[in-house]
Amino acid sequence: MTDATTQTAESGRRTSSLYTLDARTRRRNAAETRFKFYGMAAVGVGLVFLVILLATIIRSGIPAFTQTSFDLPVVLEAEALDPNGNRDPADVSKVSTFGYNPLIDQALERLVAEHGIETEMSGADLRKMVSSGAAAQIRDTVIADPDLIGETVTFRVLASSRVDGYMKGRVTREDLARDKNLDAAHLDIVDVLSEEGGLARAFNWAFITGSDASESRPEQAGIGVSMLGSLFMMLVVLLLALPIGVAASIYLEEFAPKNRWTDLIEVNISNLAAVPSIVFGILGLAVFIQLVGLPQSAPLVGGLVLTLMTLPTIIISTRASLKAVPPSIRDAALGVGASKTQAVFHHVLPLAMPGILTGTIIGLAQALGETAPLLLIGMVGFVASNYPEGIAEGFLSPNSAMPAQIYEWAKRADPAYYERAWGGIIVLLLFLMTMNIIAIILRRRFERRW
Amino acid sequence: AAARDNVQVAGSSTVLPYASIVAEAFGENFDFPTPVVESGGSSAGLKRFCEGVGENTIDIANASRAIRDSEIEACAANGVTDIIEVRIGYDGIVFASQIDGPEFTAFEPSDWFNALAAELPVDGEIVANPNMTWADANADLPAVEIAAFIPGTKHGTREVFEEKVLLQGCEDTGAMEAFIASGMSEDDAEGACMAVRTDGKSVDIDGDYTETLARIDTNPNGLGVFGLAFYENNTDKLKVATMGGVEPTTETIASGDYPVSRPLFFYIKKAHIGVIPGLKEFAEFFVANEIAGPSGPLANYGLVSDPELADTQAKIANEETMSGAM
Amino acid sequence: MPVLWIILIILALAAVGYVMGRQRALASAGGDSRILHSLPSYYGSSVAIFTLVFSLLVLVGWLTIQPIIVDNSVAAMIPDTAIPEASSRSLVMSDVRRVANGLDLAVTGGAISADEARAITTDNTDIRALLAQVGVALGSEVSAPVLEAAQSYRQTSATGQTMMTIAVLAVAIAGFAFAFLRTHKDFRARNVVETAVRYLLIVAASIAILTTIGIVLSLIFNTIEFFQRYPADDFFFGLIWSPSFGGGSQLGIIPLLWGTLYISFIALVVAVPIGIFAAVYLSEYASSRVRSFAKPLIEVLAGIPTIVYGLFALLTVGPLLLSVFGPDGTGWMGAASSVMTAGLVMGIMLIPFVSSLSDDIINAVPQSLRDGALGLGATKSETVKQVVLPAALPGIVGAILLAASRAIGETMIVVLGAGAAARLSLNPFEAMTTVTAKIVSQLTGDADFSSPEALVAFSLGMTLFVITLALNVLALYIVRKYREQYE
Amino acid sequence: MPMTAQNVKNMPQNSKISARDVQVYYGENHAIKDVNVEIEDRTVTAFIGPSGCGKSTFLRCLNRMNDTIDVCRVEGAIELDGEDIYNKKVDPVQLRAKVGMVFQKPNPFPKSIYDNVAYGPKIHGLAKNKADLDEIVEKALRRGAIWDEVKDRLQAPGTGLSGGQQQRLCIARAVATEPEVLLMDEPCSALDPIATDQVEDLIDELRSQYSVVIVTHSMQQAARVSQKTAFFHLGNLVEYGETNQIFTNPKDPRTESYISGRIG
Amino acid sequence: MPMTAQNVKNMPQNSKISARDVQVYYGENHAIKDVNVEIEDRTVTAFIGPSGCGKSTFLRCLNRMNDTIDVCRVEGAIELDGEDIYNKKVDPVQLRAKVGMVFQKPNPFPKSIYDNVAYGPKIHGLAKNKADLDEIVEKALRRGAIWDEVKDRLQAPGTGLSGGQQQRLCIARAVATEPEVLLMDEPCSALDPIATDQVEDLIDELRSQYSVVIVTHSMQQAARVSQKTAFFHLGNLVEYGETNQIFTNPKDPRTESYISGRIG
Ligand SMILES: Nc1ncnc2c1ncn2[C@@H]1O[C@H](COP(=O)(O)OP(=O)(O)OP(=O)(O)O)[C@@H](O)[C@H]1O
Ligand SMILES: Nc1ncnc2c1ncn2[C@@H]1O[C@H](COP(=O)(O)OP(=O)(O)OP(=O)(O)O)[C@@H](O)[C@H]1O
Ligand SMILES: [Mg+2]
Ligand SMILES: [Mg+2]
Repeated sequence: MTDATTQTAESGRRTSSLYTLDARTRRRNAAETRFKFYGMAAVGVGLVFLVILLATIIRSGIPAFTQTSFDLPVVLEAEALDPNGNRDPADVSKVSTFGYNPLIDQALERLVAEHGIETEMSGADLRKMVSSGAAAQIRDTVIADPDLIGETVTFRVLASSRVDGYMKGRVTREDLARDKNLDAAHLDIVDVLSEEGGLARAFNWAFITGSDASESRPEQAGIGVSMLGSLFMMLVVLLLALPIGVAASIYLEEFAPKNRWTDLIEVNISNLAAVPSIVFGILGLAVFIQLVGLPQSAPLVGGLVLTLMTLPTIIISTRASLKAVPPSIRDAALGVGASKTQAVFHHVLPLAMPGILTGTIIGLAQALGETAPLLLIGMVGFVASNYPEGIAEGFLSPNSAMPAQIYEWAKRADPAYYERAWGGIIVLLLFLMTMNIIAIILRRRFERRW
Repeated sequence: AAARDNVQVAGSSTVLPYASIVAEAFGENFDFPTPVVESGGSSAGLKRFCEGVGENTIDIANASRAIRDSEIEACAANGVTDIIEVRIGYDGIVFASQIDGPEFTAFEPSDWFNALAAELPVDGEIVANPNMTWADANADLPAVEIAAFIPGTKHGTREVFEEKVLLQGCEDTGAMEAFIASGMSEDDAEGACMAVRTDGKSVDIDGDYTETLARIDTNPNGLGVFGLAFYENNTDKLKVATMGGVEPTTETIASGDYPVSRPLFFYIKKAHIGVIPGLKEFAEFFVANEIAGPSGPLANYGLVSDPELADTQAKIANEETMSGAM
Repeated sequence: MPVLWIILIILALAAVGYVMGRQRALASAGGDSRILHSLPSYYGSSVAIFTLVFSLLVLVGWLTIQPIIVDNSVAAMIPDTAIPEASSRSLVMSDVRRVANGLDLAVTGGAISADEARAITTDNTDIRALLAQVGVALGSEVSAPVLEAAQSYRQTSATGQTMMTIAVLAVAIAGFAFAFLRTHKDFRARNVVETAVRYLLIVAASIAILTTIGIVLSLIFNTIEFFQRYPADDFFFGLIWSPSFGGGSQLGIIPLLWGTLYISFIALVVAVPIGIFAAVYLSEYASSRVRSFAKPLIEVLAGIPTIVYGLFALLTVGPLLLSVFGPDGTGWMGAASSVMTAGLVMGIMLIPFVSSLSDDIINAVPQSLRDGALGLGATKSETVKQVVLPAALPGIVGAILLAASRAIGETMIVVLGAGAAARLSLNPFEAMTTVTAKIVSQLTGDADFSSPEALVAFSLGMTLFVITLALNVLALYIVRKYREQYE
Repeated sequence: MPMTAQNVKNMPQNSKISARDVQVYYGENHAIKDVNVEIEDRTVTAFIGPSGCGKSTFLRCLNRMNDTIDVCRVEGAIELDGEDIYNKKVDPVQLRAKVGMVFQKPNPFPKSIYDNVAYGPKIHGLAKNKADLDEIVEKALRRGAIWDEVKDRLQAPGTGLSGGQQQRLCIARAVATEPEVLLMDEPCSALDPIATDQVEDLIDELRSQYSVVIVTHSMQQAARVSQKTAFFHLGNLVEYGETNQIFTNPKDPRTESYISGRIG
Repeated sequence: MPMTAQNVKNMPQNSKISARDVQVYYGENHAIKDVNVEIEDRTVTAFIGPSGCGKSTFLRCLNRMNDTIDVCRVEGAIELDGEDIYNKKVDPVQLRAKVGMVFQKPNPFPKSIYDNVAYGPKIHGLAKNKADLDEIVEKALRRGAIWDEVKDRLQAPGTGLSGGQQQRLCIARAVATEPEVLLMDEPCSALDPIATDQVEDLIDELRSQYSVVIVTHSMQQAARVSQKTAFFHLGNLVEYGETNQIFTNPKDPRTESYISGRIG
């Protein structure tokens, strides 16, 4: 360095005060501020979209959580329900749900008359106001307790989806102009009933606990059973994907010799992540159902398929975070005589935990929301069964899953299903957050800098 | 493997609503468990149906079209030889626009052909479709931009639309002859009749009717193709168009006055009857008068009930298999 | 003995083995664990492992093979005459199994005694009614040969079950004894346990390979069938995708591939910068409180079902873009569905894939590196850009690959946001579609399942598989080249 | 005699950095207590004291590297050329450009050796072009006494060097940015005597223009290179003065004990 | 006089570790060339040599820590108690339990101080119970000359210690497992003279039962603690012999130059 340059450099410095930023620093600070701003904006963008999406979901889904129903006193006529008069359940059950419709018609006529409403509609017309599930509901009660026959029992029966929609403001009188499912005249009755009691809108537990219903009675559909389906699937996924994924990553990252073979596996795994999920469905159908002979529509199979689909996500994130653990930690452990296995399990893995948990969170979220592979193994459609009896049934008996249920509902014609689909999404997200909360807390525990 | 005790149904998503209504009622009224009805399309349903006989194959395949010969062959190759074909009724296909949109009350198949064909004969020459508004296609129609949302090529509805509307229109307008006259073979001419323009005036919908509805919701001029049942459940948002002057209802379709409809089917694997509990009962229940009859829940929901239902019932009772398969 | 019991017994045996192995090891060292080669727990574990592993293998093997053998032997018993026309032996067998299961249930349920069950015939009992009582529904009346077969099925199964119990327990005990006797202070128990662990890890890793093989196998036959019906040239180099039911479809993959790449590209252009900036902000700038709620919240984006994004694209983003770029705006856009619509929305969905994982990786970069840069007078952003991010590169690339994979595999958003039109165009405001969306739609469509229109789904899947494989190889190569290993 | 704010004021006015009543806490742990010190310009100041007494901590205060440690809290005033460096207006980035640092644990970037050294000059815009930068890098590596060893592998990663090489690389990296004050935390701990010599020569050379603060455990080294010495003990600055005086005639008994090897 | 396999054979038969014709390559870089050495039992051997000459590399060969570096390749034979440690049958884990190591850069686990030290004894089953373990930890920390400083904060993270404290923690961690051979790579580089003294005492104490290899840049330290000294230069073992002899009467001119401070 020549004297001249030192001089200038030096004198240049001496004059610069710390309190005043020189041009270059100002420029760099501006870049810094911009950078930070971009970061904030990025987080902001994410959160804003989240809020928009959540707002949309909640706004559209909230109505699903209330439900209108009638309190309907039904005379359980003996001639109609038990012609033999012996109250034998076997005989009583010979009367099909269609046999109950006249009873409901009469009950409705009486109800209307009681409230002093004049109408020209026949009982069968009035029945459009109540869910077509009402007959089944009454029949089930009667079969369970045949002694009720001959008495008058007040049932809380669901209102039909149009009436429910009217109570929620979704359906207006004009809307019904060309609707053959309900007439404005019905609404007059509903107005009177809701004023004088006999019709009430209440929190819809059945939506959260119930099972799917056919297209003709959206008012009865619930997400409960499919939630169990999802739960059992997630159990399978969690119990298999997490340990297998972590084990595979550990092997590949820590133990496997670095050669073409392991490169192949590595590329393979990243490639599996890019395989469209429906292809996993094809695989699941071929392997688990046709080859192994597991039952169709079973959450176990769904869980296995989703496991395969989630594995790459968990493996990729686990490997990335294993890689990020500084080698000096491994050296330290090996240096005190720990075996490689011990070094990995005692030191490296805990440090890689945040990434593993992130992979799990994202993988499970993906698995929980996935429909396409379920399509091929029979979990999408009308899989309204009852609650499984016991754990084994839960894994093996036909069931749907929340996203499949939502997807189905979203396709159905009756607009009431649309509302339920969004309601289902709320439940799904709550389910997801509950499921993730443990992982999130754990992850915060493990997060540290060194 | 534990024995399966429920009936397993898969196939067309058009048949799914009806099948699920029946399955639900079946579960309520019988001691058998509620059948599982999967969606996934006629193709996938029949494919699984034809995979063979045995408990890990499905018992019934729903289809929005008749099974094809090649499929019957594939079935037979896998040992599925005895198939009972059941026609459950008809699905009306309707055209509807936004409730606040223009009214279409004068449709003829030819209008659709003129509006949507990729190429048209104009003054003896085959040119790319020049029509921009419906009025261009037919002066009686409103002069609004053509914006048709038609089912994607995966849908069975598309096939019906092509054959019963476009091809019909093509023949009606004489375009068919013009095509042949221009040197095309008959097959090519048919193909040309059914080719849909790709300049954005006609949009394929790969999703379902809810998607079509959503698109029409955001497009005042939009005109979509729906199933009758879907339309009937959404009369508050949709305004139906007539075809040949006839408004689609279950009655007009059943009587054949409204031209665009298609039969819906399901197929039973005969070998499974007697093995899978409740299979035959379910099938019989499906086509019973109180279910599939004109005043049954299926018709209520929008199925056009089959005038020849009694034959179908007898067919199931006798377990009559398809003649083609014998 | 029920399988559950067998498993419980060997588990118990293993637990005992653990304790005993431990004690024996300690005893051989005179109670001083320091003389032992390995920690006492390893001796215990090695006994437990020997007890468990082989017996479980036998159990699983037996459980897979026994039904096959029993089925075959019983199936052979059924006279041809007992098989109804058009039915098959396997169907009759499922009836046999159902009856056998029903009888078992009836016995355990107390409806009949074990002897009665053995003596039962179609003549003296209405078996269908009997089984209905215990909740087993039969499709039809039970014929004599079926009942006979069912009896023999029960018989053979029971014998098999007993043999299995004996075999499994014998193996368990043998393993136990072998490992227990080997237990000695110089025995390298840790190595044994770790070898077992290592095998476990290898098995886990090979599941990925098996999955790949499975995928290829489940696609390949139909792909071959497709190419027998449709010329490969037209498929790979065809510029037009227009399937139709009536045959004569043009099934060129190029427009689909182009759509896939275009949409994924736009999605990544959205997700990668936002994701990385978010990750950087969260890990380097945000206070730990902000981070602790912002990160999980952003992750919720990954959990929202894609149908919601699809609807969001269809109902909100599409019309919004249309109002800006549509006929009333710049005029580039004809309809609400476009590559841009789907890409943007997909990008939003992918943000957490990039941000969360990158955040973890960035967080794992040692502080000393940051100190090094800061100590030179670098600003925080310079530190991040030039030191931290390069050090975290492999992980970030992993995250991006994951996001890209997800983008390629997504359907719902594409169907609702990008439309169903297969088109080759550079204009991002036109509707296009992707390979995956078409796989789903052709697979779930109504076409003839043995037609090229349906089979094409499989070859699309196969082709996509091969292409992504190539892209991954490229990515691996790039990462290798630019990787910076800290410490 | 403890150093108080009072008698610091009376010190010569050639001060580059002056610290007054500096307290540093790591959470609850009070690591630096009431430290007052004037670090002179064009002088080498040595910080000595037993391990864990707070030398590094105090050193990191001087260019605000402690900002990066969450639990660390600094109180009191530290002035550089009469300006409070903890003032809100001060940009730590600009400060650190003026006050360079060599860390106790060598921390090369996981980049090439060349990039390690070129990093500082690049961000401060010290080089006009590539040739310029090459020259700066070479000069810095030469000053860091490592040029000969790495000149053939400038593109090899800095993390693949031996411990002592990494340390010298970090020294080269720090001098490449030409800071006015150079803080060196045990810069020769991993160096052999000859390399140590060369680094000491460098320090001597730097002294002609800059001020250097060096932490060292070697009394000999402190005596050789420094003009001023500060002795820390349990977080206190026990004694500060001319190196000669401290080593020959310490005022505080603790200093004496330490120098003669009796307390640690 | 270069050391060859021939004249190594003639060395005293008290050898603990013997290395023959050891070559180490980092990729293309030939870092250790033809090294032959016999490290004796119950002896402190010092490795000296200029920075980057391969001391750490060779040290890491002795307990196969080089296995963890992908690019590193070791050739030749190294025997511990007459058994080839690179033999397939040898379990490196067992080897490392016998041959402990203190790394050049302190690398405490990001765990508590207690856990850092307790880890080795735990995995080797050296403690019967908690009290036992506490005792081992305390003893190790005392031997590492750090007990007084950390006894009140055993549960604080080891990474929050000062540089010298971390170094001593690592020494404590290594001795806690009671290895037969202890390899120490510049264990006192960050330590003040008193702590250095204490560590040297420890080394002396260890010598009564174990053998210790120490890398140091301080000739004084080598002279003080070691009985044997090996001088490395550019990857070669230039001279190996009694410490006394090496320092007073080196045979190789390079050794002499290094000791007298002429080559680096
Ligand atoms: N991981 C590595 N990758 C590549 N080269 C390396 C690696 N580690 C060390 N080297 C090279 O090997 C040679 C010997 O290094 P080593 O660490 O053994 O030196 P050393 O004698 O310990 O020096 P010091 O006293 O500076 O620690 C050096 O030239 C160094 O650059
Ligand atoms: N990051 C930290 N968190 C908590 N305490 C710390 C941290 N760094 C240092 N300390 C504590 O502060 C005190 C002073 O540490 P410092 O690093 O300044 O010591 P030092 O004088 O540099 O010692 P050495 O010579 O060993 O490097 C010590 O007691 C140390 O344990
Ligand atoms: Mg320090
Ligand atoms: Mg070294």
